[in-house]
Amino acid sequence: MSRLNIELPGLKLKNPIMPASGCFGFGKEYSQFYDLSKLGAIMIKATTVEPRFGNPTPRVAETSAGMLNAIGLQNPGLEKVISSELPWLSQFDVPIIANVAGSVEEDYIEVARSISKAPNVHALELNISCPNVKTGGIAFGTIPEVAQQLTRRVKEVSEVPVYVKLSPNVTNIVEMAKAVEAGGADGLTMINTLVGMRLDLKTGKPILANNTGGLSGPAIKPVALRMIYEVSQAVTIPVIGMGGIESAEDVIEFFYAGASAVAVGTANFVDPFVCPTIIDELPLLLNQLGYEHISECRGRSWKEHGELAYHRA
Amino acid sequence: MSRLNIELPGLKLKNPIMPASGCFGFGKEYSQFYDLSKLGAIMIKATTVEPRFGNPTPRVAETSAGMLNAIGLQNPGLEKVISSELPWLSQFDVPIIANVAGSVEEDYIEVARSISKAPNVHALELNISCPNVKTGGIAFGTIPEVAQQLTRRVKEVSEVPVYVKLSPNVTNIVEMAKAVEAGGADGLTMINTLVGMRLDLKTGKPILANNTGGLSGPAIKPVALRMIYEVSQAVTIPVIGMGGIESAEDVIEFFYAGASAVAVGTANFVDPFVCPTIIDELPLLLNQLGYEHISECRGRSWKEHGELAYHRA
Amino acid sequence: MIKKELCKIISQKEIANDIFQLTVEANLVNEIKAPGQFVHIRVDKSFDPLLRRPISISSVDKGNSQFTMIYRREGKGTSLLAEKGQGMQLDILGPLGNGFPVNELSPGETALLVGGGIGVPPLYELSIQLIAKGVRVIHVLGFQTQSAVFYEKEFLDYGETYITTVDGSYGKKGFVTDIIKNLEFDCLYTCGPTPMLKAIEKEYSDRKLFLSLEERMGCGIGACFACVCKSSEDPSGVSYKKVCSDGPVFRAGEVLI
Amino acid sequence: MIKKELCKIISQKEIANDIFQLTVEANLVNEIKAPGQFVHIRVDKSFDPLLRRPISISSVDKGNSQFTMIYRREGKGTSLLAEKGQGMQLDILGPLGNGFPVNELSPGETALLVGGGIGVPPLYELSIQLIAKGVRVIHVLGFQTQSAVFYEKEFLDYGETYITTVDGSYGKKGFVTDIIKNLEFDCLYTCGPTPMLKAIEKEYSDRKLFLSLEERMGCGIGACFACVCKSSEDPSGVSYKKVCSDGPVFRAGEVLI
Ligand SMILES: Cc1cc2nc3c(=O)[nH]c(=O)nc-3n(C[C@H](O)[C@H](O)[C@H](O)COP(=O)(O)OP(=O)(O)OC[C@H]3O[C@@H](n4cnc5c(N)ncnc54)[C@H](O)[C@@H]3O)c2cc1C
Ligand SMILES: Cc1cc2nc3c(=O)[nH]c(=O)nc-3n(C[C@H](O)[C@H](O)[C@H](O)COP(=O)(O)OP(=O)(O)OC[C@H]3O[C@@H](n4cnc5c(N)ncnc54)[C@H](O)[C@@H]3O)c2cc1C
Ligand SMILES: Cc1cc2nc3c(=O)[nH]c(=O)nc-3n(C[C@H](O)[C@H](O)[C@H](O)COP(=O)(O)O)c2cc1C
Ligand SMILES: Cc1cc2nc3c(=O)[nH]c(=O)nc-3n(C[C@H](O)[C@H](O)[C@H](O)COP(=O)(O)O)c2cc1C
Ligand code: FES
Ligand code: FES
Repeated sequence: MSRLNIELPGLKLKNPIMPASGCFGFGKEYSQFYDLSKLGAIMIKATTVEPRFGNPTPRVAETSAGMLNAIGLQNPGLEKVISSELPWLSQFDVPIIANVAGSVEEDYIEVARSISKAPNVHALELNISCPNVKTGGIAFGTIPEVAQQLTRRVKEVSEVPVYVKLSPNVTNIVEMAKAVEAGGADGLTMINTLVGMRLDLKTGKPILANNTGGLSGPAIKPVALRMIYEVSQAVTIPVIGMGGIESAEDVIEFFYAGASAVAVGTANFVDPFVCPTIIDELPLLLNQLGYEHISECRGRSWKEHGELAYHRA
Repeated sequence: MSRLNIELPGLKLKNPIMPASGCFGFGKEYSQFYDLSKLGAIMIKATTVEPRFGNPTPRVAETSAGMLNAIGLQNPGLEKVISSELPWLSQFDVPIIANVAGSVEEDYIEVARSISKAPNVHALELNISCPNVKTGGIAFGTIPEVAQQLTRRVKEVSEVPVYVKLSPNVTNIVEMAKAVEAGGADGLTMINTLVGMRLDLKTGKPILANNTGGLSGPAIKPVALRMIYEVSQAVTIPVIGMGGIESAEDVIEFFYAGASAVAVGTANFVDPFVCPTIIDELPLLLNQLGYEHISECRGRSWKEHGELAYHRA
Repeated sequence: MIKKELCKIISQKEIANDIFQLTVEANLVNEIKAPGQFVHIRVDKSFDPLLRRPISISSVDKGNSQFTMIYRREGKGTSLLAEKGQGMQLDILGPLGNGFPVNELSPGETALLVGGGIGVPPLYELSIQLIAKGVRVIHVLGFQTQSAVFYEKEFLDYGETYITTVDGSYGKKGFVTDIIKNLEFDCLYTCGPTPMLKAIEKEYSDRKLFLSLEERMGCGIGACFACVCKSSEDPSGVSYKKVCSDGPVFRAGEVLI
Repeated sequence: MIKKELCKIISQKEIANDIFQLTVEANLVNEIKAPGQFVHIRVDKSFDPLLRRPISISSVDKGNSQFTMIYRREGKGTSLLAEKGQGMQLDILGPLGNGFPVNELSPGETALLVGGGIGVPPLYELSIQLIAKGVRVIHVLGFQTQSAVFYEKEFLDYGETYITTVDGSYGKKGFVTDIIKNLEFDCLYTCGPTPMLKAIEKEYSDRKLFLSLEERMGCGIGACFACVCKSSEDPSGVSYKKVCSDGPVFRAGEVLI
């Protein structure tokens, strides 16, 4: 296992694989399939101050190699997450990254302040990029100054490092990344979903009750890789990469682009065992490619490197 | 055929299906497979003032349900296009939409002025959104004021209606659309490719020699639909939709979203007969869905409608 | 326990127009608890289509470690599924959800099973199990048209069976509700399109009534919140049930349809 | 003429480690003009993988309307291709490109055919056609390792055949170039990895030399400009050739490799 361990602000990861927020609930369902302690970390579902029901259904639609979702941040609310979900998760030896969402700045601050005190929460993920909530959300994720100020204010109250989750729905992702870095972010997570849509052939109306939704899955992988490639060269804080990952090969590709760890979202729906499978396959793939440790892959696309290990052999 | 005809500024289309720019060369190769007069129109490859070789190879990479390209606007130059490609195309009964590209404003103006005089060029498509050229290109497509001024200046010299091709790599596509509409655009074409990337597992380096490339194909369809849905409600000029179209069903979905005609790009590589096949299948699909004419489908996702024809039966 | 298993296809055949009957061999049959549970099928290794497809279990043969599903060829996923032949493998996740409670009735009582279209299949195993308990069973099965009718004989083996078609090309013309109103029963179990469920719930909300719901799904196991519906007691609030893991079968009045 | 055809698979078998020989029945055999032409295969109906895969024609049987390809299972597309069995259909576009000119040699002259890895297959049909013309043929075939070697016997039937492996596990250890330098020939035909082609072109640019190039492709028919290479006379200019439609075989010195 020592070929996969990674240290990031607030996080000592056994391996760099974690389920992405919103694609793993609070872990209970997947604990039927395997021991959650196997995971590098868990990014739990977005938490808001008050419980939310979210959007009307249908909330998902399928696309070629992707899916749209418009869950709308359904969650049981801060109190319940702290009193019940997080304590349940504490039975596992796995750091939790709490995804923090809201409509106005004060919401984020309130959630961040409380949830960062939970003993198994090792980092926050500021969700400034959810495309499925009408107010707030997306605005925070598209205006650099707004994102920066939010980051700064959340940093003031958080007891753990703060990662900011970037939206891909922007003209200039590097500008956004630099803004939140300047705001004090300890790391970045990217990408959230691309805004997309499907129409029903019979009715002519949008398939999603919310009209539009967030596109995830293999379809968005090239966009995620490009953005991580650009951002990781422009900032000094680490990037947790996500967007369409479904195999050990994908993980290496994200590391090459510049990610320091990765999250797996949609692929959990296709294969509930995807995270442990990737964790098991990574060392074999590293062997094949001639790396001793996965960290050697990081940023390889833009860093100058000496010979690869397997060239030395 | 009268169930498929569409009139747009400068264009009397037998049917609303045309190959997208850059995916059909200047038509010669596909004329081996079928009579090009069958097409609604042809969007020819981007033309620049001088001949261009484009980017080094590899220029394409595959992604899940998509592909990346970084051709880099290779083309034989304005003179050759006017003296040889366009005259060759004039043997077919099909309007040509000339895709106009450049690095600086003057380039666009020069190409537009000359090429719009060609007898079979019925409209221009201003390519302000090519992600694969370092200077110009993308900048025109991401800054509303710049796009607006370019549109205005090209309109001054063009002898045919001007469509502006929008880039999806922006925070606010509606703002871009409104800007070029105010600049005098007669129509919009959208979307161009999303900027993406793939890395080579063995070397760790980008697969494309150009590092990044433009993502096209079914993977981007939901993003295209969403943007057309937003834009078509916000402007009064027509939208020619594209992005991942590969079937008659897709065409209807783009019409529902708000497109008035569509272009088919990447799918030509998968099936060289895709355009005529779609044209043949559309009337059957219209029957099945209960429409007399394809124009009834336009904007159905956001327009209020009476009963569908098949509900009346 | 939910399993993910590569199951061998024992047989697949088209039993009505675009209606396929698919039998697979699977260890997961041992985990099946009740009629009305479903499985989540990955129809292809490729990521296009990406998501699994939820299909109900229509009958179970624990002795041979087999179970059967019946589905309609609709879109991309089920069209691919229909191409699979005997001996091929299918990636199946299941059994999922909670099925119809068979213990709601005592021997001698009457169950009315009402199915619409592809809502019919799960009622078949339900019928088998009710009969085994000594419950009398009446079936009312609604289809669009004659060519879509399936399993009439199979249901007749277990009890009275009424068929309706919307266009009157077979059985009685009209809707299942036209038939139900003339029947006596102690408990009604139903599965089918939402408008049908709504009509039945409206009419028989005071009776013992169980409905199986359909909703577009992501995970199928309760993790993604794609398939939620509101609790009836709290229509404007935040209470919810998940169709995949709390349902797909609900007692009338439990959730807002 | 280029055809797009659904071709029936006559046979497919693994002839070396990860190397498959695939024979299909196709009317398009009648359009095949020269050895070294290739076809563009859609391995699946799904859009993942999206693009066709270019594979060379390795031998042609016009009498039976069949042709054969040999390919290596590499990534997503060829892995899917390797799963196809006899009787299944394959969507093939072809024949594409221009092949090796067999008329460059007169009876009695000697052709040297040099292949590397999956560049070997198109040389097989070339050998057959040269022999038929009365040309003497020598083969030099390079592979990574013993388990990757294929078609040694088949080539031996037509002429002297030298095998090299990079790791020395079979034939002579080393590269094809080590062997070539000891051989006499009137014309050299070669297909294989770019470094091999470069080495050969450097050494033998003054000889009659034809090289088959590889490049990532989109359309395969000359429309997308994915596969261009620069003309040798105009290395910094805009002249170009398309590997798919002007190639894949070029005369040495025609294009920059
Ligand atoms: C609990 C449950 C049990 C079901 N049991 C059966 C059964 O026994 N037999 C049967 O024929 N059908 C059944 N269905 C419906 C079946 O899941 C859909 O017909 C099928 O998913 C359609 O997929 P497609 O690939 O044909 O269509 P596509 O249009 O390609 O599907 C696109 C997406 O929409 C989803 N979708 C489309 N229609 C439905 C629908 N009606 N319900 C849920 N998701 C849908 C698909 O799962 C997929 O994610 C059941 C649905 C649920 C929720
Ligand atoms: C003219 C020509 C003839 C060829 N003939 C043969 C042959 O006879 N036998 C054989 O085994 N191989 C041949 N190849 C190489 C073959 O096309 C690739 O091995 C194959 O496309 C790899 O696809 P994949 O799905 O396994 O890999 P993936 O990695 O999934 O491929 C991803 C994308 O890259 C492209 N690609 C990857 N490697 C290559 C490559 N080496 N050349 C061109 N495109 C590539 C694929 O076509 C696809 O678009 C030929 C290539 C060309 C250009
Ligand atoms: C059903 C669903 C729900 C999601 N919910 C959240 C969420 O609550 N908070 C968040 O930051 N991201 C959420 N996401 C985005 C994912 O965390 C991830 O960024 C995105 O899906 C890209 O990764 P993937 O392609 O691996 O799914 C959600 C995605 C999906 C598919
Ligand atoms: C190989 C290739 C070359 C392209 N060249 C051009 C071009 O020259 N000018 C242009 O405006 N768009 C160009 N495009 C973009 C397409 O016209 C189209 O907008 C895009 O590919 C989305 O449509 P699709 O998914 O159907 O391919 C190119 C796309 C591809 C795949
Ligand atoms: S489908 Fe994911 S919670 Fe029900
Ligand atoms: S592959 Fe399209 S031009 Fe050669």
